[in-house]
Amino acid sequence: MYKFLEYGVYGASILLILIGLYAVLTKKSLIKIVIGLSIIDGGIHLLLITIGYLRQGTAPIFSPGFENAAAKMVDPVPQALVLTAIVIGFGVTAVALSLVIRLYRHHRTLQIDEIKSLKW
Amino acid sequence: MVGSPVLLIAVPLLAAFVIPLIGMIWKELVRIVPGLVLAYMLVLSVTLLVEVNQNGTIVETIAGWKAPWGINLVYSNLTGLLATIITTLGFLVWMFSYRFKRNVDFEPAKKYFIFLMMLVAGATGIVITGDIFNQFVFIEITGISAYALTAFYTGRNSAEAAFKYLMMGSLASSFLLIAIAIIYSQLGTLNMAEIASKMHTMDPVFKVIALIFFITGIGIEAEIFPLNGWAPDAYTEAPGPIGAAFAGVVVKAGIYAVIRMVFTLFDIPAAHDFLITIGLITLIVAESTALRQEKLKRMLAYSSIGQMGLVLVAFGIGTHAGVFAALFLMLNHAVIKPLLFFSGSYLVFNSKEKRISEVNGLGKFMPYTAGLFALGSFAIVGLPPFAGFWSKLSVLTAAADEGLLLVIALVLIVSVIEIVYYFRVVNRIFFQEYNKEESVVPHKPRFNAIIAMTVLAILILVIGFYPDAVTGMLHSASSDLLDKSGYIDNVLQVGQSLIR
Amino acid sequence: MELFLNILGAIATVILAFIVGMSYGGIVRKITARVQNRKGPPWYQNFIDAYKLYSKTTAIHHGWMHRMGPAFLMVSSVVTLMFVPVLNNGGWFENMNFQGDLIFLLYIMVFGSLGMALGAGQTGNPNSAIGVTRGLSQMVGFEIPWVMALVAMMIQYKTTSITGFIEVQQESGTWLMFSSPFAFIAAVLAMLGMFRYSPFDIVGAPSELASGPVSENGGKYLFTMMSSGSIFTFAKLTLYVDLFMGGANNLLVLLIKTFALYMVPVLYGLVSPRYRTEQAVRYFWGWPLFFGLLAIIYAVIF
Amino acid sequence: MNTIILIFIIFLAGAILTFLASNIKGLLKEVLFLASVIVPVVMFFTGVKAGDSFNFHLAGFAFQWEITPLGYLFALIVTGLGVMAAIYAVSAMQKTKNLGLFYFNFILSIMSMLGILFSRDLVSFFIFWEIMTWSSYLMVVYQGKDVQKVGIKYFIFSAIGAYAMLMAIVMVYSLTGSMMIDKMIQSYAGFAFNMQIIIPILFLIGFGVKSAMMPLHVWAPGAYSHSPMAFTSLFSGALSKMGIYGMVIVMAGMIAYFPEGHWFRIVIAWLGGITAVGGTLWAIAQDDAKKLLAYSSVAQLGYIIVGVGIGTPLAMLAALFMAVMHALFKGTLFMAVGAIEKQTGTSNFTEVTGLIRKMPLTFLASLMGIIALAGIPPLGGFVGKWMLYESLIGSDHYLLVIVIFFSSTAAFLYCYKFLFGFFLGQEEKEWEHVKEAPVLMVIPMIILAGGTFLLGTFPGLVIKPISAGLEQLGYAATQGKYWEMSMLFNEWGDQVVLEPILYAIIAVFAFFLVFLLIKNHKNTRYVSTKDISTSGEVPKEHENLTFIQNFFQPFLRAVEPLMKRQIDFYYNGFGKGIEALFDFTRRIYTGNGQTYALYAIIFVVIFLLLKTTLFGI
Repeated sequence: MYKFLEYGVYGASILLILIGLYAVLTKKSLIKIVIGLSIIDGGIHLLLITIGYLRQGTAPIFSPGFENAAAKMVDPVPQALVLTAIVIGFGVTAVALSLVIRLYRHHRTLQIDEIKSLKW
Repeated sequence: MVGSPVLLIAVPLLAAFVIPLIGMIWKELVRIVPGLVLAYMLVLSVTLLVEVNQNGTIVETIAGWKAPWGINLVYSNLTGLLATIITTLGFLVWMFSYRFKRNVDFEPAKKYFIFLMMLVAGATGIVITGDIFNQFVFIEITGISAYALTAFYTGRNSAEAAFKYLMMGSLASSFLLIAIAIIYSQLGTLNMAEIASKMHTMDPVFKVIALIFFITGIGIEAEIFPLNGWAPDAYTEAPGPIGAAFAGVVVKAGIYAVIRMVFTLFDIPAAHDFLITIGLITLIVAESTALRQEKLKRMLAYSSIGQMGLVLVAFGIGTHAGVFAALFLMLNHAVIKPLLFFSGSYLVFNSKEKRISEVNGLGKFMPYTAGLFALGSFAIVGLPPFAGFWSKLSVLTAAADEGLLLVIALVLIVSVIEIVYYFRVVNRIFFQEYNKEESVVPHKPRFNAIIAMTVLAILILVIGFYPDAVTGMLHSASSDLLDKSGYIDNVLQVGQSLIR
Repeated sequence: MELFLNILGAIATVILAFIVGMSYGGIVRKITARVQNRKGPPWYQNFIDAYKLYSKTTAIHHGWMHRMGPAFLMVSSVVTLMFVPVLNNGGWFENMNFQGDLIFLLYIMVFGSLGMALGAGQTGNPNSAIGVTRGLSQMVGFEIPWVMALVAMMIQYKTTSITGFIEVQQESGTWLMFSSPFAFIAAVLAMLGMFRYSPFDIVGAPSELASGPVSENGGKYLFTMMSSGSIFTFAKLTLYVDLFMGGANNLLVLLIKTFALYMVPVLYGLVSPRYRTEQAVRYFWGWPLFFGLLAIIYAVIF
Repeated sequence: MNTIILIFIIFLAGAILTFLASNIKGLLKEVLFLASVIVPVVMFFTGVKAGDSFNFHLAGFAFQWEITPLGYLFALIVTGLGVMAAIYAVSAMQKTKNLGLFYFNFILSIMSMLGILFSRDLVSFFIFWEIMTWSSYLMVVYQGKDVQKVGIKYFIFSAIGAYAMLMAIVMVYSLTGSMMIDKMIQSYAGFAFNMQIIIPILFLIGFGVKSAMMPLHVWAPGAYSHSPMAFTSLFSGALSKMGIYGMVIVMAGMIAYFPEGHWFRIVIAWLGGITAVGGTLWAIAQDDAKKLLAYSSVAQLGYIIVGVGIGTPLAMLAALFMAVMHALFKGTLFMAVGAIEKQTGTSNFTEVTGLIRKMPLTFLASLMGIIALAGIPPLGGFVGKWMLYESLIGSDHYLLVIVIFFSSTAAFLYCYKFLFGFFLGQEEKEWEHVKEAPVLMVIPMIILAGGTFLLGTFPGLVIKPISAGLEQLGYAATQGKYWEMSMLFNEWGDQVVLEPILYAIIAVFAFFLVFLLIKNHKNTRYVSTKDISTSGEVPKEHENLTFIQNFFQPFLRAVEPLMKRQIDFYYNGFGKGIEALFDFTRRIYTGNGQTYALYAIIFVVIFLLLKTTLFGI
């Protein structure tokens, strides 16, 4: 059961990534593309956190009396990574949305295939 | 000792946050302080480089956590060289863009310099960090500031370019994260040196998948075909000096990341051939596309992409001579392409469309700028006695040593194409009549811009006439890159005392 | 003293060539007339004409090139004559023969016509220029088979001097026109153009171009040109005789041989209409060229 | 300080100083220009001799500059013609804009040519080669005519040639580990067979472009006619000889050791022959003097290539002699065209006629040049042609003799057209104001024309340096003294059999000239060219009867099949095809961000699928 769940989480994260990719590659709306990018991010974050996951692990805190607990701790690094990545993703999304607003003002549309004044 | 490598990242980041505050004191400080910061960085990176040259690699640990646990910065011959290139260009870009457009207000200037600081900090970080996740973070910092700078001009298509850049950039970061996740799950570490030392234990399938994701992720930054769709747009729409910064700073950092992966982290020999292949494809596609461009900056952008392809080819050769040639190319490109962007952006300064056909006869009105553009063109296509020649020659000799005759032939054929499009522009500037209706109204460059361009021109001539001025540095940098065990030892010996 | 004798010999040769050439010209006029069912002038008519021209006073000129033109022409014919051995075994004129003089001759032979063309050019008469262009074009035509014939001979007999060819013929006892027939045919066909009789007389077409290059010239100029032409005719005929017909041991033989050879272009001309320039050029690049090639192949094989 | 490096420093400094001084009024720039050309040349003649050398290291390559006998010979051409052209240029280029650029490139061209000749290593050879290319390129586009077509074409071909050469250079470097030319020649015999083929071919492409060898010649007519005539005389006279110089080295240093070398020789010689014929035919068709001379240069270089290709000692001697002669007479002729263009404003035959009485000295120089070009005795052109024929016959290339002879006979046509078109024909009111060119333009022309006369009479003067050069190429082992190979010259080389011929020519000419003029010379009056007998009509003032339009139409009609298509046509088609292809490939960048993202995904997927084949895993 646990095993299944663990693989299930991997599967879920990959599914999320693919859903995001689907949105990015097929949806014409800029907003949807940004959402897709966020979904990809989410999927990857899930993937990362799963890597560090340890069944029945404890919080990665050294405290007096539990010096040997290192073996049972959840890997703290992925969590730190994910936190950082979330912040970055947040920043990118913010920039993206602001650009979308600019684009909408300029082109009066959100369809990505209509915003092609720069090409070749 | 002026400071430690960490200051190369910390100071500009700090400055980026301080700039809005000091702007409240005196508005001009917003423009001056970045210059001071960049000048300090320049001095620092050069002194450190000299020191590294004498005493060997500096490994700096952050916050007391030693490798492989903590984040560490590696300032070696190679990274130091690249950091010096980046800071030099940062400084020149600052000097050039100091009141680049006379009417730019305080507000935009503030943002501009904040993002420039972040860009330089991020690029320096990419180069000198010793930790892949940290590198990822710096790539993102560079990326975000680059998106913002691309979108700097309102009222143009800059938002479009920035959005494409951003789309590709976030895809890149996703790929990078996946690669990092794979590596971490397999090896349990993020430190480059330790990854490198443990790489042979990794499952080869995962290894290759990780490499592919890495190359794709960084390749987007390093403008590998077909991942470079964003690049021409961004170069075209970003302010002129930022185009120079992209060509000289961002791409260099991206290329560094690629080669660090291929040369140090991964022990896959076939990756070298892979580099040659994608490098050649990039080179050919980009240069042939550049031939038919109508806009000046777009042409320069494609040329820049092509040059990066050539750099990858040279790295892919993999020998000392090849790496030397690649680094030489990077150095020359970092000197020449900014000059072209600087002078080019003044040539089409008053133009809306920035078309190549609009520069007819400008040589008469702005001889100095136009002359520098011509000098840059001569240098970039590899005509002696200018800088580009030596790097091209070293690439070819390196390739010949490995018997890669087809590569040599292709590179040379592409060089002919390169000559054609550059000389078409030079011809237009100097040898065609100024046409009042079609040509641009000439615009005199500002004094500081002239200095910035002159410095680059002098560098081109110095390298061209006396290449030995830089070859020593490049040779030690290339030995540094090829010395994988030296890198691992240097980084890890700092952590040897702890626990294990 | 030797030099003086040489010069005397040279002058004598020139006078001989002048007389023979002029007489041949007169005879040709006569023959032409008889063929066309006219009575024709006497054979010495050319001498009369020459004397008339010589006695005329020159009143006008068109500049220095114009005045020097006939002199250029004369240089060409006289120098050519000096290189061609008139009689075998030296005889009474040691000419300026040297190894490779055949190539020299090829060039010196056009020297005169080019100089003359310059003179004609300065007159400003359009007919002159038209004539010159036609002449030059035609020359390019016939020089090719001519040179092919010569090259074939050079290959075959390993010599590039005229005396060399004479020696070859004396040693073997046969004329080269028999031992290398194709070269002879090509050379004779080229000769048709060289003498500018019909059908190759478009250069100086009298009724159309007012005599072409020589229009605007009269009196002494025309006299010089005329005598130069006579000398040149003789020189060329002698050259052919030397090359292909074993040379001549005495004057009589020489006269017979040259006259016989001279009848080829004359008689061919009598029965042919005039060619246009490009037709003429194409003519020479047809059969003559073919024979020239045959000659070379023949020479290489044998 | 070593004189060799000093020469280059003076050239370079002179170029820069002249460039900087070009905006200053007065004669400073002219003085600087002449000084920076003449001073190093004087130093070259006085300060250096064959065998001097200068060595240094740069960028990991060993550089060696040395004055070899062969280099010295070509350096004589470059410096001699260079000084003459420089003197000419000062006067010819007056009142033109952008003089600084002209002077700068002029000096750099001379410098780079000397550099090529002095280089004994391939790196500096290539560097100077490229400097020569771009400085001459800037001259081609200098007048701003047709820059995008003619200039770019010149540079494309030069670049193709240079890069072919560069490829050969790096191949040699990887094979021998050295950039020395001597080392390359020594170790050539030991190369693998395919390298033995590829390397000379690549080199010959490079040199063939500069020496305008068919089919790489298409840049030449445009480039020669579009650069200022002051430079074209140097361009055609000296710069194209650099290709010949390289060819001589390749043919004598490499092909001589190649087991199947005679095929190379035949191909090169025939290419030269075709070049000669093609160049001549196209020259006949031109109405512009510059174009005519440009095509004629192509043809003349063809003769030289034939000689170099045949490669027997006599053929080499002929080729090198013709190279010197070509520099002299083509320099003269281009200068004459420049003078005419300066005085009348046009170089088109159909526009200007009858200049002989207005520009007599120019006419005299042109006449000498043309006689030398046509190879008519007694001027120097004949000597070269004669040796070439001798060598061709001697080495059994009979068909080539025909080809060359055809070309040089047909050359009379354009020779006459040149003289007639400008100087003869009817004198027009329109050109009555025309005066003789300035004295500084006439003097170099006359000196060069005198050179053709001198070398025609005393070929030994230049045969000696040539034979020194041939010795360097390794011809000494098999042959005796070079002037003995050809019967024209006796042991001293300067007392030739030609002399009595020359005297005979002069004597006959003088005799008949006197004969023509002696009687009532004073009563003979000059009448204008309007006073002619055209069917009894005297043309009016405004009527120009000069026959110059379609001058050689009948002839051109006869050779029409040969000239139907210029090779240019195919190159242009190829260029257009390439551009269209690239216009198509650039549509990869669709402008749609999503496509770019798709590319990235495809990239990843492809490599994930192909990882086994690509990475062996």
